[in-house]
Amino acid sequence: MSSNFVDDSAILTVNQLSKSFGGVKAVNNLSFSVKENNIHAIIGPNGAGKSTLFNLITGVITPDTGEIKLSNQDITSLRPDKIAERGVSRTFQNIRLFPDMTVFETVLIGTYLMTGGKLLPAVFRTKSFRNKEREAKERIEEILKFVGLWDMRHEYAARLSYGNQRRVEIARALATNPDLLLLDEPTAGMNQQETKELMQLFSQVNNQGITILIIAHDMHLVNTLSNQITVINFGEKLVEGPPEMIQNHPAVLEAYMGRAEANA
Amino acid sequence: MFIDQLINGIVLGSIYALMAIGYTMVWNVLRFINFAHGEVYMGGAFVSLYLLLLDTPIWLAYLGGVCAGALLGYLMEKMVYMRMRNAPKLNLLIAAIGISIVLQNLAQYIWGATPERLTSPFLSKNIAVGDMLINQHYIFIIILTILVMIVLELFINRTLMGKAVQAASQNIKATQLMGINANKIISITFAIGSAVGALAGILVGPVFLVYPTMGVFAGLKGFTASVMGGMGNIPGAMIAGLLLGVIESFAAGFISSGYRDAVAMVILLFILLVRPQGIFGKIVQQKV
Amino acid sequence: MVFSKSLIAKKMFMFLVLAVLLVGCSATNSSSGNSDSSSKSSDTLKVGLQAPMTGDNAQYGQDMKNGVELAFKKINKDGGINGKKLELIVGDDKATPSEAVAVVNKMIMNDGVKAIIGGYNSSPTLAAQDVSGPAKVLHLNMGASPDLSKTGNKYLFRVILTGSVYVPAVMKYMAEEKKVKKIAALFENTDYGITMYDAAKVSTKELGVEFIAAEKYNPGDKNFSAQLSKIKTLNADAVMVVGLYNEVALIEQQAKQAGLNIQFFSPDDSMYSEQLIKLGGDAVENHIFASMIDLNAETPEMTEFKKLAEENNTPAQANTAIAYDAAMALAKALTEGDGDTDKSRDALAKIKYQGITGPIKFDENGDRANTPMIMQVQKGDFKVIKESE
Amino acid sequence: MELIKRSAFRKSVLLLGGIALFLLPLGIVNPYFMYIINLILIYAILALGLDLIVGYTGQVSVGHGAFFGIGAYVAAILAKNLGFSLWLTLPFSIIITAVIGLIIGFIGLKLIEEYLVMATLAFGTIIWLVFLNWTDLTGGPMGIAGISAPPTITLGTLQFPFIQYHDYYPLLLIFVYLGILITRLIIKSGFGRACTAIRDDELAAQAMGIPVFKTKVIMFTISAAFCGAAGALYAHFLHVVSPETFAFGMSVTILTMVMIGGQGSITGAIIGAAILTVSSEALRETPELRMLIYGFLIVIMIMFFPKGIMGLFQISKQRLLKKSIQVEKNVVEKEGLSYEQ
Repeated sequence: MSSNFVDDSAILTVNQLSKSFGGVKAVNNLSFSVKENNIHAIIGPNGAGKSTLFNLITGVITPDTGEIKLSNQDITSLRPDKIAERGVSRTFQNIRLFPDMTVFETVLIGTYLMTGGKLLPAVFRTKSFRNKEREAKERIEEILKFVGLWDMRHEYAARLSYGNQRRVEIARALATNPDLLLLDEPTAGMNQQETKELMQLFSQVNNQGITILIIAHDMHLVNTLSNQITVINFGEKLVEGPPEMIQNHPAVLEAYMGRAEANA
Repeated sequence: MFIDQLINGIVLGSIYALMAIGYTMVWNVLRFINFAHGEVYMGGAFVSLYLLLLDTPIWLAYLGGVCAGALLGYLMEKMVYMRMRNAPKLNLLIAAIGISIVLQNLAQYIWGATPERLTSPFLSKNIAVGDMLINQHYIFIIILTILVMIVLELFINRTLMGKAVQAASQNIKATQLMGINANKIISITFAIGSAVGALAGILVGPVFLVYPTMGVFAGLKGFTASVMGGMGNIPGAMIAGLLLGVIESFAAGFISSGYRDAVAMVILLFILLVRPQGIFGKIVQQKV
Repeated sequence: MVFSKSLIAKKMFMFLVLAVLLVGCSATNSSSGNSDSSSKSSDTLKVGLQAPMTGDNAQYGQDMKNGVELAFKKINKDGGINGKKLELIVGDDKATPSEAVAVVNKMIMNDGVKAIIGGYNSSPTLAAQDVSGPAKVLHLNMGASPDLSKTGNKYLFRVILTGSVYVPAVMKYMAEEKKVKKIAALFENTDYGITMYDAAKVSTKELGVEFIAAEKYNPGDKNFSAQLSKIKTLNADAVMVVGLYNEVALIEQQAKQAGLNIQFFSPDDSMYSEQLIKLGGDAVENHIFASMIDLNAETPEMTEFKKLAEENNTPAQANTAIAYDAAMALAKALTEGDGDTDKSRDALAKIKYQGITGPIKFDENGDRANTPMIMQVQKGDFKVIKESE
Repeated sequence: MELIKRSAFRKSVLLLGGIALFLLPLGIVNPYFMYIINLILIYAILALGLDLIVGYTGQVSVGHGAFFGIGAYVAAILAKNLGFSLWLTLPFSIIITAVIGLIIGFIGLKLIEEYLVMATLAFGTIIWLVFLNWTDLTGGPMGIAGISAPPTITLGTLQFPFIQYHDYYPLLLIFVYLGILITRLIIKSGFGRACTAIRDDELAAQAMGIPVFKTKVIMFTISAAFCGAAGALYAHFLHVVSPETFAFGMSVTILTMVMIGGQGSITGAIIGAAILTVSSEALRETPELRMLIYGFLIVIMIMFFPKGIMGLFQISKQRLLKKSIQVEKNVVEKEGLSYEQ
């Protein structure tokens, strides 16, 4: 397959990706790449195919055509857990927490890749098993302190405020030690204060060397946070570039008018 | 032997088809498997039997059984399932299993466990077709099944109520929003499905007898047929029922009669794994 | 939250303690209850009935229960067993081996029965006598399988005839009187069906007949079309059905529906019940079988039994009579043994009692030594067509 | 410090209680009670096993009666035909049941929710029909009787023969403890947590790198192995096996134990086993009413106490409320997802 994007510094390369549902093209011949250590935003009106794109990248659904590469390794059509294993973690548009678990327990799930989930060592409680468990718990302490939830670690995650639930989700994603973090409209439904705090958190995460790919509606957030923006509409790429360029691009304004004005 | 088995298969298949309708209709509106449907089949047959004991004219007794079946389905819905609308599917399933245990044993408590024969005006007569003898009751079963299928098709496609049921099976919540009383639709669905199930039990009564556990395997087979036909697909369920009956009869005749009931189960597993939408099913979107 | 978690743990622990206490209490209660009943046991003596009370075979269990109850009523009215009243403990074995073991366990250990009447079916009885034998509990069963003679359990007696007596009698009749040559067998896939078929095969050479088919079915089956259409293609002279009334009635009905008009016969009287005629109707007409009892016999015992049954509003069925006999014989043995199990056993082994089903005496295997008669269904009734020899 | 003390106290109390339970037979005279308690222990192993897949992993099976049966029949056949003792039949039962569980899990667990229920139902029925019809091997409807008791255990000069029901109790109790221990070790590990995550949200679990299908299959296999072990113990305890024991009704009974006790709880599984065993024995006196009452109990419990008895111990009503909101949300989300597709 001919590749338009051969970029060694790209952590994620999406090449001519297409997916349709019952004749409707949700993603249509889409190509773009995400550079390492960037905060890359994907914006577009409702139904533009952003969430479908995330589901394709994380393997929840498989594309009809096209390829997805992670640091030049083909991950197209891999299972979601295999993709997670290669360092891609995500949050969901509608927060998906485990209803029966405390904050600590929830984030502990994120350490699955670290502890391995092997059965026999668990039953015999081998030394390496105990070491890994201890390391996992230390790592969670670190993460929870980092996202500011340490004091709430014994609360049931589903009982926290919306903003804090999102933090739990992010903490859980961080616990998998990702290189690339996918955030699907992380600030939707948050108040201004929460949004501001979350944005700070995202920069901090990014400062730790984690590349972020973020779907957002909030233009303000996108403009201040990201250093690269891809605008998509009807599953196709409209335009791509740094925020300054996107802000004033006529095609974007046309497709995105209402919201751009509202948030200006 | 071939023709013998074919006729047996079609007769059995008619019964399975009637049973499958009940499963499929309930699935349509509630997306759940009413495991107690087999007990409606048994209940209808028992009520007919009881009415006959009271010297009720035979057609009236049959009709009474069908009505009782409908009532049983309706009550099941009203007393248990309706109160569990927000419960997880698994809980509904277990409630259904509980109901089925209750009804089986209630029947045994009232009427005893001894199998009884339901009378039929046709049972003792055979019709000669060429050098084949076919029992009149068998022909009665086949004709009635076809009749019920036609009536049901007409009801669903030609009447307002039928259309409401159809709409409900597309989306029960939207139906409710449109001002149709969803609970009423569900009740009617239960009543019709159960009436057809009870009819199946009454038709079988003269051939395979009436006893408290008669619904267990009939239920499983009807349910298998409804899966074969594609859950929620009424014409599919009817054809699949017939097919299942024929396959089962041939398997019993030519392979082993002990594994007669296993045939349906193997088909069920196979369909679930290879074609979960059923043989004739439209593809139902699986949730991610 | 940490606190509430340990609270849950505490509650759980309390619950466990409570549960243990409860179990303990009920246990001590029952042991004291036992001592109560032992003081009470001076005036009652418990006997268990192991029979199918639910499921397809429930009619047999009910008939047996009726018979035993009739007998106990009469015995208790006449002063009981040396002054002790007989009390019946009913245990439902559901005609299955593991349930039989469970109920017999319960009757012996919890209720302390001194003897057990039943079961009706061979397989459950074979399994249950493994429990009653070591516990030295008299077990008077009604299974037909010849295997029940081979258990070596000296507390096990059989109040009906063994299959190895029934089978030759009916085979001989079919060969000599009905001139049957080719027989198709259709039997229950249980100890009873298989051993009866095996016993029938033994006599074929001598009589010059042969089995041309051996079809099986499982107890509770309702659809016999597969077996019957196979038999239909074979042109047999007769079909031997080994089974209980449900299946026999259905088989003959379905045979008729399939256009298979042939002589049916059974080696024993397991289907001897009004239910056979009620279910089978015209289809069971002419069915031939070997029987140990004729309900139309005009013996004084039968007359008395029928009168008793009528007084108590109990239907007088074959199995009611057999169970009645078993209970009467047991009572006689218990009276002679006077509370001692081994004495009662010896008394039963040597018993001579004229019952409704003829003289009751047991051979060294605990089997009856009578010979059967041949009966036939005629005009909806059971008629003797050949007296016992 | 406070915390450690508390948990140490808890542990020692549990340990003492656990040891004290061994003394239970001393207080029970009636062998029939002992028989029932032993049955409870066997059912407890079954319920623990089923809870692993239903309660902890969220995959409902109505076919586990068949695994129980396979374990029992393997033990019975080996004991009868090859003269194996419990110590030899038990590993065979466990391994064979586990292998069959692995195969069935591998085939069936690709299905979700109702479809999985149907598939396990079909599987269970097929296995039951095999028990019933493979007369040469399984004895057909007659079953297999005369299965040997476990061999006498000799510890130094002490001998522990298996004659009365009192003798079986310590052995069965040890197996129940073993079951509890293994269950706990599994749950409190990355693997066990992965299962819980799958139960609560498959999609989120998978996004965390959990191989959903593999994890389910492994847990299903372990669950089957538990039932296999219970089967072998049952065969050597009751000395007889016959097919109807392992029909659909058994699968339902085990599931009901788990539901009534409370899913995803070790204590719940054991309480469920105890309640169902005791109630079905207590209702034996009234054979016609026994199953009737049993059925009513199931319906009432599931309607009004769907969280089972352990659910009553959950202190916070608010939590339940929150949970139902969350469940609702998940549903909406799922529908949203499928709609988008």
